[in-house]
Amino acid sequence: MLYATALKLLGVLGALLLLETLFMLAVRQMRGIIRLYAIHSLLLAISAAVVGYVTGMYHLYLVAGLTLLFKVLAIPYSLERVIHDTILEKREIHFVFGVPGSLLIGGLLCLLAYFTSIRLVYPGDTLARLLLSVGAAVALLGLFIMVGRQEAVPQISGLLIMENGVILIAVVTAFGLPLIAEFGLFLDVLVGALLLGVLVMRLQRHNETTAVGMLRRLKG
Amino acid sequence: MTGQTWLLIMTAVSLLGALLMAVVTGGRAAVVVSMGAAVLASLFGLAGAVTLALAGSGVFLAAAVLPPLGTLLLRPDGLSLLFFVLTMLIWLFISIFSLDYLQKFIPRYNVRGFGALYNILFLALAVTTLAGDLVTFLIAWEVMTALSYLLIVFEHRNPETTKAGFFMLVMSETGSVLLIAAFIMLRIHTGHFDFAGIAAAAASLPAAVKNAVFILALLGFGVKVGIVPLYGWFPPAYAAAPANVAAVLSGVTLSLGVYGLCRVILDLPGAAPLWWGLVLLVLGALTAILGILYALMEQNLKRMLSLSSVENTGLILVGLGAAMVYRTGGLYVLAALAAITALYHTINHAVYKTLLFLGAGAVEFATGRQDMDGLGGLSRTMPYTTLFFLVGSLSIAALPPFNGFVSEWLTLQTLLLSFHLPDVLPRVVMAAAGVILALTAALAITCFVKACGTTFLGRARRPEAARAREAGPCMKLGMALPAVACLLLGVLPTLVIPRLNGPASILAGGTAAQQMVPAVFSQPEKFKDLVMLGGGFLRGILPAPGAVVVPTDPGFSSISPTYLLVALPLMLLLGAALARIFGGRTVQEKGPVWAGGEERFDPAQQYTGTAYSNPVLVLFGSIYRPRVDLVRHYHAQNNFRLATGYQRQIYSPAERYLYRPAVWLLYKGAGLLSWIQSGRVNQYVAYMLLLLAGALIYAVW
Amino acid sequence: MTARLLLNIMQVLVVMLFSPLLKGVISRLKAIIQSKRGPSIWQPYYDLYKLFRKDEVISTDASWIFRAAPLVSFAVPLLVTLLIPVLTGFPLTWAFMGDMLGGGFILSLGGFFATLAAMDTASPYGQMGSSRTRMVSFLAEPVLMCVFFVVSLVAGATIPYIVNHAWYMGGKSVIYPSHVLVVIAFFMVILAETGRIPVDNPDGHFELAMIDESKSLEYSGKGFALIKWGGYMKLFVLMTIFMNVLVTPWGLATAVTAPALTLAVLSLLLKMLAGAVLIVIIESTLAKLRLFRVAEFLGMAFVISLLGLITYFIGV
Amino acid sequence: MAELILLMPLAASGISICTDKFLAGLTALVQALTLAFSLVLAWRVAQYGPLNYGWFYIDAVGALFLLTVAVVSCTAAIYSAGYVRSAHDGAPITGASLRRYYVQFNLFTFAMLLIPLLGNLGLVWIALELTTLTSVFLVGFEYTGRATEAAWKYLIISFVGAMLGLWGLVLLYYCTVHAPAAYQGLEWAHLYRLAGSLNPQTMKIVLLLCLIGYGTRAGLAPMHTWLPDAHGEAPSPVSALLSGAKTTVSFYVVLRFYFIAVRSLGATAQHLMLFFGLLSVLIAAAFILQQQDYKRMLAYSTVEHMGIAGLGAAFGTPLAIYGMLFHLFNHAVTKSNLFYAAGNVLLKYRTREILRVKGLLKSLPLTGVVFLVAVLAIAGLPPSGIFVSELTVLTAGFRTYPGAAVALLALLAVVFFGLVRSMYQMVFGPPGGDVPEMGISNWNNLAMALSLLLIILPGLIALPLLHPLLNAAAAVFAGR
Repeated sequence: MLYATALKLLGVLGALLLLETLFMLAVRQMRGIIRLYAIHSLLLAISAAVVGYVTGMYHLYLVAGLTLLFKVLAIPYSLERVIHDTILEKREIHFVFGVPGSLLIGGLLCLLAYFTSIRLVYPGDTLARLLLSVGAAVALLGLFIMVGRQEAVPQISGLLIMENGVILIAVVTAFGLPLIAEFGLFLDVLVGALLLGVLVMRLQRHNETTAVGMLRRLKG
Repeated sequence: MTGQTWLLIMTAVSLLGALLMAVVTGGRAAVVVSMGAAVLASLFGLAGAVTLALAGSGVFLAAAVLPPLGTLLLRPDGLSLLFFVLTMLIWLFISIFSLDYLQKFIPRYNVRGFGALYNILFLALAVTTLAGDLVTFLIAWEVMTALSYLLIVFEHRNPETTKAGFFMLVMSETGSVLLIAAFIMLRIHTGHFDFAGIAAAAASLPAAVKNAVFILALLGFGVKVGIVPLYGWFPPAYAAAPANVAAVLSGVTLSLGVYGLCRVILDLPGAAPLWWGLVLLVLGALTAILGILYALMEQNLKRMLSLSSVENTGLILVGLGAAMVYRTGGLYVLAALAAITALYHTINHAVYKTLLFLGAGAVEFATGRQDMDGLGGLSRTMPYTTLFFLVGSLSIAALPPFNGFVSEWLTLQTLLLSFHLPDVLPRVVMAAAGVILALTAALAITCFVKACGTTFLGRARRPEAARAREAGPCMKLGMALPAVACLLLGVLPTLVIPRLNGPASILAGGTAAQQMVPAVFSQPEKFKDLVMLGGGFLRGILPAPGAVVVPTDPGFSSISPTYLLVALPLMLLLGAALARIFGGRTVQEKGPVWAGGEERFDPAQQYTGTAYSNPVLVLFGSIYRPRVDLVRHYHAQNNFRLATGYQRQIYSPAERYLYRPAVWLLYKGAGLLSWIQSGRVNQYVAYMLLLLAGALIYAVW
Repeated sequence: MTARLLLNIMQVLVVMLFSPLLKGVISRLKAIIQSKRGPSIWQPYYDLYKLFRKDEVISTDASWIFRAAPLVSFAVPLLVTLLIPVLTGFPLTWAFMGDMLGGGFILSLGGFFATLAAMDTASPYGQMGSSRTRMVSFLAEPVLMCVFFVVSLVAGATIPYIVNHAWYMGGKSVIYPSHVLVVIAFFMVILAETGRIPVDNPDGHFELAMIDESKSLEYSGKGFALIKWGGYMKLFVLMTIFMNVLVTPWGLATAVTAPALTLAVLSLLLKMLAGAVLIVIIESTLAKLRLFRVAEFLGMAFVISLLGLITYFIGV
Repeated sequence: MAELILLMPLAASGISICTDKFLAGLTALVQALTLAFSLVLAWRVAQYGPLNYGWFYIDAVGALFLLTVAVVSCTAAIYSAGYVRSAHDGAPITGASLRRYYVQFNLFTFAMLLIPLLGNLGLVWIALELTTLTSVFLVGFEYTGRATEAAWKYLIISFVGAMLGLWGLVLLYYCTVHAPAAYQGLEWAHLYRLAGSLNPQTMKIVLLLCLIGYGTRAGLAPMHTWLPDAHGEAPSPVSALLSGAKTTVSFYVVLRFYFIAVRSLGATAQHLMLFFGLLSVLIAAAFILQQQDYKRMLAYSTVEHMGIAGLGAAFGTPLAIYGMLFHLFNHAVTKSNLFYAAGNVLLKYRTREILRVKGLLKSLPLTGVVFLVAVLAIAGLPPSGIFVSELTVLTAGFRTYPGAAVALLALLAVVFFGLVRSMYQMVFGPPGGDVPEMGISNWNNLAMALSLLLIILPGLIALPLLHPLLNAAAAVFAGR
């Protein structure tokens, strides 16, 4: 009974995750993007905890806790700290594809994720059936955010969203990685996000812009 | 001492010569040490080769393991040793010459570097000839290419030089790529890299593979020897290289290209289809005629000589092609005749072309010029150089009693003998080749009359030419030795041909020396035809089996340069004697030449080389297709027209229709891809997204 | 053997002695046809004698090559004489030294030195003549090669004696169509190589129009005599090959007897007379061609010889 | 032993935080010792077979790549000692900058040395991430707009690759969970053993994700886009490390996944590798041909050589694998040397434009000679290891995939054209009057001379330790 409810909950969480990812395709405010990412991570943490509950893999609680600590709190906080206010106050005006186009492509990517992931699921693996395609879709959408956005901060968030998608895949298929790998992964993301933040500052200082899509001095 | 020991000493001396360059100070010392080492090394090499040849062929010298390619072998057979000896000989001449010649670079360029590279190049050349497997050959071949490139660009501060060197290197490497493909195909289908293994397994090669190997090797070596569309690097690179390096290129590396051709398309694959031989014949004839036609248009000595090398390549190819055709037809004696002819011509070409390049080098040394139209009158200031260059010219123009005569006569005889073939097609092809070669020979005479005449005769056209001084003693010796060799190879073919018999039998599957150099002296009854012709004359005086060269059938044709050498002076003496008898003693006076009514004869009144070869240009204009540009010279400031003139330029068809379009296409193609790295990070990420999407679709398909 | 050696020497002497006569006869005949009296047929002998006794003036720019060239020009036709049947139908001692092809190369040696020497004096006329002579020579060469091919195919040899013998004995091949064509082509080559009309005017004296003669413009005295004599002998030798090897292989001595030899000399002279008449007719009826039209003339010769080759291959 | 190898660079990095005295010499010494220990370790592996304890799993392949990384790190450390003395237009790097440089340098080498020592693919993934994180500010060390741009692209694209790699890793684990064999985990040796029982459909997607993901780091096209930027803008010793060591170890990781997939998928895996290999060589050839900047040109040449290695892996015969591994070693040594030479040129001429560099032979004789020789070697002329390994790969390729081998051969000729064309314009000619007076430190020359030996020697003789290792490594991947 509880198991069925939990599965339903997971379905809802998956839907929410997808929806939020699609929403991020259209958001223009930098600070808003970072906050949306925090919410995204929160949803992921809950999903991980629920999966842990469902499967009895208790170290997934640890994953949920780490997600909460690193991704809901630490990364958004430090990104906001590292990246200067002048950058965060900005809005991104020009998307590469425009909002309707982005949403259309996003939808197609979701379909792609669904049809490809569903074939990988082993028979009887309900969890994976439920969330594997969501994870893949989130990862693909994260990547697509990076393609479609020219500003630095949305690109970072796209990367982080993508990572959330991959974590989700890891959670539902493999119930997380070995603990050490898990830990390393989270640290890696944290450090990576910080480094990216520092680079954004440097971009602002040396190139007077954070529209990384416009940086075209290195070519050929 | 065994041959191995001699060769070890050779290697050691050469390496020492290279290594000492790191220690010696001063240009003169460097030249003496490095070239001295080279002279010694080539002498040791000759000694080693003689010892090995006496020991019999198929000598095992050394082996090294280079995983994973297998064992590297040095295992020369008769053919290898022949080219090894040739290399040593030419190297000896050039090194002696260089002792003086290199002095001209001392203040401006690093002769120590030259010395080191030169000695290592020597080793690479030696290994190329001695190699017993394809990998060793390939490594040595590539090292040889790289080092000859470095020596070509020795005067590297001149942009023209480095450009020419680049052209050479790229073309050579393109050729090497083809060779690599050919070698790998042989390896895969026979399971061997070593010559013996490949030859043994050659019978089982599929026809398609054989054909591919033939085409690839022909084109690959074709770059080195300069067959017709691939000779483009010759003129610029030879002109850019120091004269001694040009001599190495023409005398040694070109010969090694011939060696490679012999090895890979005649020896290794065994029996060949008829069309291989026909391709070689047609290609050879075309190469010969086009080579000499373009040579005629050149006013730069070294460019002209390089194109004449192209012509000689054509002659050699015709010989090899004839050998192939005869071999396919089962006429092994004739095949051996043709192979001997080709090898003989290779040797002759190496010797006289070395001589001519060294002569050109001596001229350059003395005057600093290479353009015939600026030279002239050197015969009085540089009599020895003139004599040697004349000997070289007579040899290359195939005139008796010098060496070119013998091999060119043999080549034409080989073609005349085509009536032995049952099929009409090869006979027609060979007849056509013969006709073209005849024209080529006549044009070659024209070419070298022009070269000798404009460079050495008449009056100096420029002050540098008038101020020229005779070459130094080493340069003279370096030219005298090949000049003597030209004469000896020309008058003693009966001693040379038996030596070529073994190598030729590797290529032809039969022998011909028995027939070609009949032992008229010892067995006159066996050679009745020849004796009837007088072939036994002066029996026992001359040190040869019969001193007569017969292309297999004494009733068909024969020559005897040895006797010609006796008869020619007799006739000359007769003329002189008659003049004395009829005319008595008369006086020779010197007088100025008629200046056409002018007070003083201006050297510019003379014919230039350009004018001399103008009839050729007019007659073969449809081949040259010169581009005539109208050139207007304006005053720099006020746009006032100063002069209008015509400029005539001749582009080789290879350049016009092959290289330029190829390079253009390459860059065009590369330009089409340049959007890939546009600098937009979004685009880069998009590649990954697209790839990912594609991968997902592909994976679940 | 000794007899043959002597015969060989005799052949050389015949060529040396009678070659100026051929020249004299041609000049005289030509004059007669042009309704002039003309010089004596012995005139070339007088010329040679006179020139041999004259002093020489040599260009200050000339080198030893200039002085050596006349000797070579003189020696080379004699060298070829050793190889060909002038009087005898059986091979003589030196016949193995070269075949027709070798003879061609030997003749080229003379041409090489003559053209080189012409460049030696720094006189532009000599150099011009040299260039033009080379042009004629290299145009003639492919024709010669075709001729050799056909001859070797038809007669099975390129040694003049053996070719002569084959045709003399066989008799059949003289009327081969390919043979006829080749004979015509060869004759055209002889005209070109020896500087006769329509390629060149041997009697012309306008420097810019000369081909062959302008090479020897700077010569005088002994050198000039040798060159002139060499030229006579070259024509004689080529005509001998033409007649004795290709057209009329008959009338040669078959035994070493005095009557046979006398007969051979007489028949040779007769053949030469016929040749002279032929040349004179051609020279009197044709005009000299413009320089670059020579290529067309020799091109024609080439096509004819090629036709000969082709007719042989297709077996007519 | 493995711990020692790892500890030393870590310790050096720690020391670098505290002081800026003797850092150059210290690092060079430490890296030399690391190399020495790596040699001992490799010798042990070659002698007694794989080592397996704790997190470490060192088989012949690992030892081979450890050796490669250690060699390049050592020469790079020596070169750095000269480089920091005159990096900024002749002014030395000092103080905080110097410390930062060496902290990151040592950490970077630590991360790279770690990869071949680990047996768990999850840990390998982390170590690979570590190499990126530790090197990103080395790439952006020059503090210019261009350098920052390059660092940004480097980091972003690497991260995307990492995520895809992680995805593949997770799915691989998923595969093992559901495989009949009773093993769950990411130990390579086990995975390789039971690769045959893995679900081919999942393995296909795993392979693709890994090829794209890890291929990004290894510089396979079309994920190579960061590579010319990063190699071009990084300080020269770092370029050498990136090109010689980082791409090499990344390719090592690709190989680990690839050969599991080959066991499961067979020819399909080979075809996929063939695609990436050929595409890399093609794109690299096109860009080498039209390159104006010599450091970027060398970077594209790295892409090309990774493509060749990919083709070697795709050809798949033991001979091809041998050649491919050998090629990776040769490329690492040769390319790092080229970057040292290019670094000297940059120090002297202060421009990266090919057309503005002339007369190296005159102005920098040793560098000129080394550059000339190394370019000819990297273009595939003997005597060099590159020649031998390329010939090996081609020989194997003509047997299995003749079409691809022929295409490779043709592209090699094009690359040769492009490389030599740029080289001769730089090396020869008159140096011109405006070249600044600037000496090159002996450290730089020492580094070049050392690696020059390693370029040429493998082309002439069978090196003692290397070839047994290569044999064993090829045997590992060939499944015997």
